[in-house]
Amino acid sequence: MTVGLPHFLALSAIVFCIGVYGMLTRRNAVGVLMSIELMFNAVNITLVAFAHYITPQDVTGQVVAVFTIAVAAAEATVALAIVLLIYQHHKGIDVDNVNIMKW
Amino acid sequence: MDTFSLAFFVLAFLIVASAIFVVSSKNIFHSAIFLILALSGVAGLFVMLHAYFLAAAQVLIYVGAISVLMIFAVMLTSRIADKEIRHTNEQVGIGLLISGGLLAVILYSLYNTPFTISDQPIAEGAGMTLGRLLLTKFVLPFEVVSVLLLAALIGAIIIARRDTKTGDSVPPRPIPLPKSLQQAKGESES
Amino acid sequence: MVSDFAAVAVFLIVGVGFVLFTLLLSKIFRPSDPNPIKQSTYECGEEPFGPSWIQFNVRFYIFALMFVIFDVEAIFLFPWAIAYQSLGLFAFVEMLIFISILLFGLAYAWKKGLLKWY
Amino acid sequence: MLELGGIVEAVGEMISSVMGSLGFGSGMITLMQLLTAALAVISFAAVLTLFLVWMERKVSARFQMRVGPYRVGWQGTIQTVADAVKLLQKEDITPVNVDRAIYFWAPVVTFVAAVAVYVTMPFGEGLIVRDLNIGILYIIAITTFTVIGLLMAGWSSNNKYSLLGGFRSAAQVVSYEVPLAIAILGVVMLTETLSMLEIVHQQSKFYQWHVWRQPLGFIVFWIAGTAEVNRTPFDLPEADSELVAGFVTEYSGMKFAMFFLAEFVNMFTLSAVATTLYFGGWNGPLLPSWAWFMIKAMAGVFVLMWFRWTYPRLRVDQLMGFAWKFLLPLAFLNLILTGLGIHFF
Repeated sequence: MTVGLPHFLALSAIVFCIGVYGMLTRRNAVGVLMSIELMFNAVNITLVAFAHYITPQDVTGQVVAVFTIAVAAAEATVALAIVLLIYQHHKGIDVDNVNIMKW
Repeated sequence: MDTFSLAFFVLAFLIVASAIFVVSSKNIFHSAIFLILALSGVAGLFVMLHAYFLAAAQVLIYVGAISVLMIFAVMLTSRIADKEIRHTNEQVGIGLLISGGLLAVILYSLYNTPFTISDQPIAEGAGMTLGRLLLTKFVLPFEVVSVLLLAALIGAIIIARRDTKTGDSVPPRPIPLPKSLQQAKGESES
Repeated sequence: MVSDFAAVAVFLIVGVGFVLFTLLLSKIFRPSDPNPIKQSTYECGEEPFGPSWIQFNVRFYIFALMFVIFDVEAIFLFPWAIAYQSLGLFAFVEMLIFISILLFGLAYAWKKGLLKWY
Repeated sequence: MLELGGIVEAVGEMISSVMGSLGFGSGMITLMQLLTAALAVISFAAVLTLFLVWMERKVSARFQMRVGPYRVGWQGTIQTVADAVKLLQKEDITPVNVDRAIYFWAPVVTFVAAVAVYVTMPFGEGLIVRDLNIGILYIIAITTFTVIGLLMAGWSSNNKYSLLGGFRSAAQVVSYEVPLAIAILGVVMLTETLSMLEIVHQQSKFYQWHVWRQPLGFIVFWIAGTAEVNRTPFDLPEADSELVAGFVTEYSGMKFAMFFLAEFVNMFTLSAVATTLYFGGWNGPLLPSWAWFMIKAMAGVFVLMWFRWTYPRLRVDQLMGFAWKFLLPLAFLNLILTGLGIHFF
C-alpha cells in the first residue's frame, strides 16, 4: 500500500474532527482557540495535498494555503485580545461563564 | 513499506496523538506545547508534499508567532497550579457524537469519491513560482491581506489596550524627592 | 528536494539523542542527595512567598501581537523578494503599497503610545 | 590538500562501500551517512562551545587588563574542559514545584533548535550537509523554536525570576526577529535565491560581497542578531544583576549546561550566517575554504565579545522601543533602497 491523496485527506479529516471535538468541549477560551487552529491546519493539509496530487504543475493550492495561514494569524491576534479583555472583566476565561452577550 | 509511507505514518501518528492531547490535556500549557508539536508535524507533511516554502511559513508563523501568542495568553490568564480544574464542559457526549459523525461522513464520502491523480511531474522551486503568482494572479488578495493584517493589528490593539484604563498599568509617577534634597534643589535653582 | 529534508529529521533525532545521552551520562557521575531546602523554589535565599504566578503586564502581549502581524508580512515578502528581479517595477510598486499599509499600523501603534513601555 | 571537503567525501564513499558490501540498500547508506554527519556536526558544536567559552573568558580578561584562565593547560586552554567535567558531576536539582515534563524537555528543545541550524550551513567547499532549497528561511524558521524552549523553561520552573525572564526573553527575541528577517530580504532580493550554497557562490570575488551593497541591511541584521542571541547590550533576559539568571534560574547540572551550550552555539550561528550572507562565506584566497569561513566567523564572534565590554545594558523600555521605532523602519528603508537600486543601477 503506497500512501497517496486519500491518506492525506483522511488524516486531515481526523485532525479536523479532533478540532471540532475540542472546540465543542473545551471550557478554557484559549483551548477553544487552539482547537480552531487545529481545524485551520487540517484544511491546509487538504489544500496542499490536492495541489500536489491533482495539479502538480500549479502551486495555486499553496498560495491559498499561505493566505489561510495569514488569516489564521489575524484571527488569533484578535481572538486572543478578546480573551484577555474577558479575563480582565471576569477574572476567568471559562467560556461557559461568559454570557455577557445574552443581554 | 517505502520511506515515503513510513515518514507519512510517523508524522500522521505524531499529529493525531498530539492533536488528541491538545483537546484533552487538563493543563492548558501542555495543550499549547502539544499544539506546537502537531503544527510542526503538519510542516513535515508540507515538506513531503513538496511545499517547502509553505513548510517554512508554517513553522515561522504558527510555531514562532501564533503559538508564542497563545502561550503568552495562557501565561496571562492561568496559573501553574490550575491543573485540577475541570477542563471540559457537559457537552463531552454531544461533542464526541458530532465530531465522530462528521468524521464518518467525511471518510465515507472520501471513500466513494474517485480522484483523478495527475501524473505530470511536480513543479519544483516553488518559492519563485509562488512569488510570481502572488504578484500576478493573486495580486488583489495579496494587497487585501495587508489590509486584513492592518485591521487585525488595530483591532487587537484597541481591544487589548483597554486594560490601561482599568489601572493595571498606571504610568509610574515621579518619585518625590526627600524634603532635604528638595530644599537643596530649590536653593541651587534660586 | 524531499530527500534533503531527511537530513533535518536525522539532525533532530540525533540532537535529542545527544542531550538524552549526556543527561544519562551525568546521571552516572553525579551525586543525588535531595532535601526539602535544596528542592525549594529559589528566591535569593529567602523563603519563597506568594504564588510564583504574577499578573503580567498586558504590554508583553501587545508586542507579541505586533510581532505576529509583521512576521506574516515578512513571510509574504519572501516569495516576492525571490521573484523580484524578474518581475520589474510593477512588483516594486505592489510591495510599496503592501508595506505602507502595514507601516500605517506601526505608526498607529506608535502614536497611541503602545511602543512605550510605560 | 588542506581542503576538508575531499576528506568528507572520502568518508561518505567509505561508508557507502562498506555498507554496500554488507548488502544494505541505498536508503540505509544515506541514513548512515547522515547519522555520521549529524554526529560530526554536533561534536563540532560541543568542541566549538568549549573553545568559545575559553575565548570569551580570555577576551573579557584582556579587555579588563587581566590574564584570564591561565593554569589549566597552555594559557588555560583546557580550563573549559575541566569545567565541563565538573558540570557533568554536579547534582541535578529538580525543585518540587516544577512542571516536571516541560522542565525536562525545555533544554532539549533549546539545544536541538540551536544545532539543527547547521544542516544547511556551508562551512566550506563541500562541507555542507544538505543544501536545502529554502536555506536561509529554514534557518530563521528553526531558530524560532528557541523561543518555545525558553518559554517552556520559564513557565515550568514555577519561579518568579524564571517566569519574568522567560517573558522578557520571548518578547525581546520576538521583537528583534522582524527587523532581522526584513534585513535578510535585501540579500534575497539581490541573489534571487534562498539557498545558502548559491548565496556563497554569488560572492566569489571580494567586491561581490553583499556587505558592500547592503551596508544598512548588514547593520540592521547584526544589531537585531545580537539581540536575538541575548548578548550584551541586549542581555536583559539573563541580566544577572537584576533577574538572577532569567529563565535558567532553577536549572542546574547538565540541564543548565545545555542552555549554556545552546547560547554559545547560537552566538556562533549568528556570526556564521552573517559570514555567509554578507562576507562571501568561505571564499578567500590562499587558505582552504573552511579556514576562511572560520576566520570570518570567529572575527564576528570577537566583535560580539567586544560589544559586551563596550556597551552598557539597555533598559527594557529602550530595548523594545529600539526594535520597533528604530530598527524596523531602518530595515524597511533598506528594503526600499535595495528595490530601487536593483532597478536603477
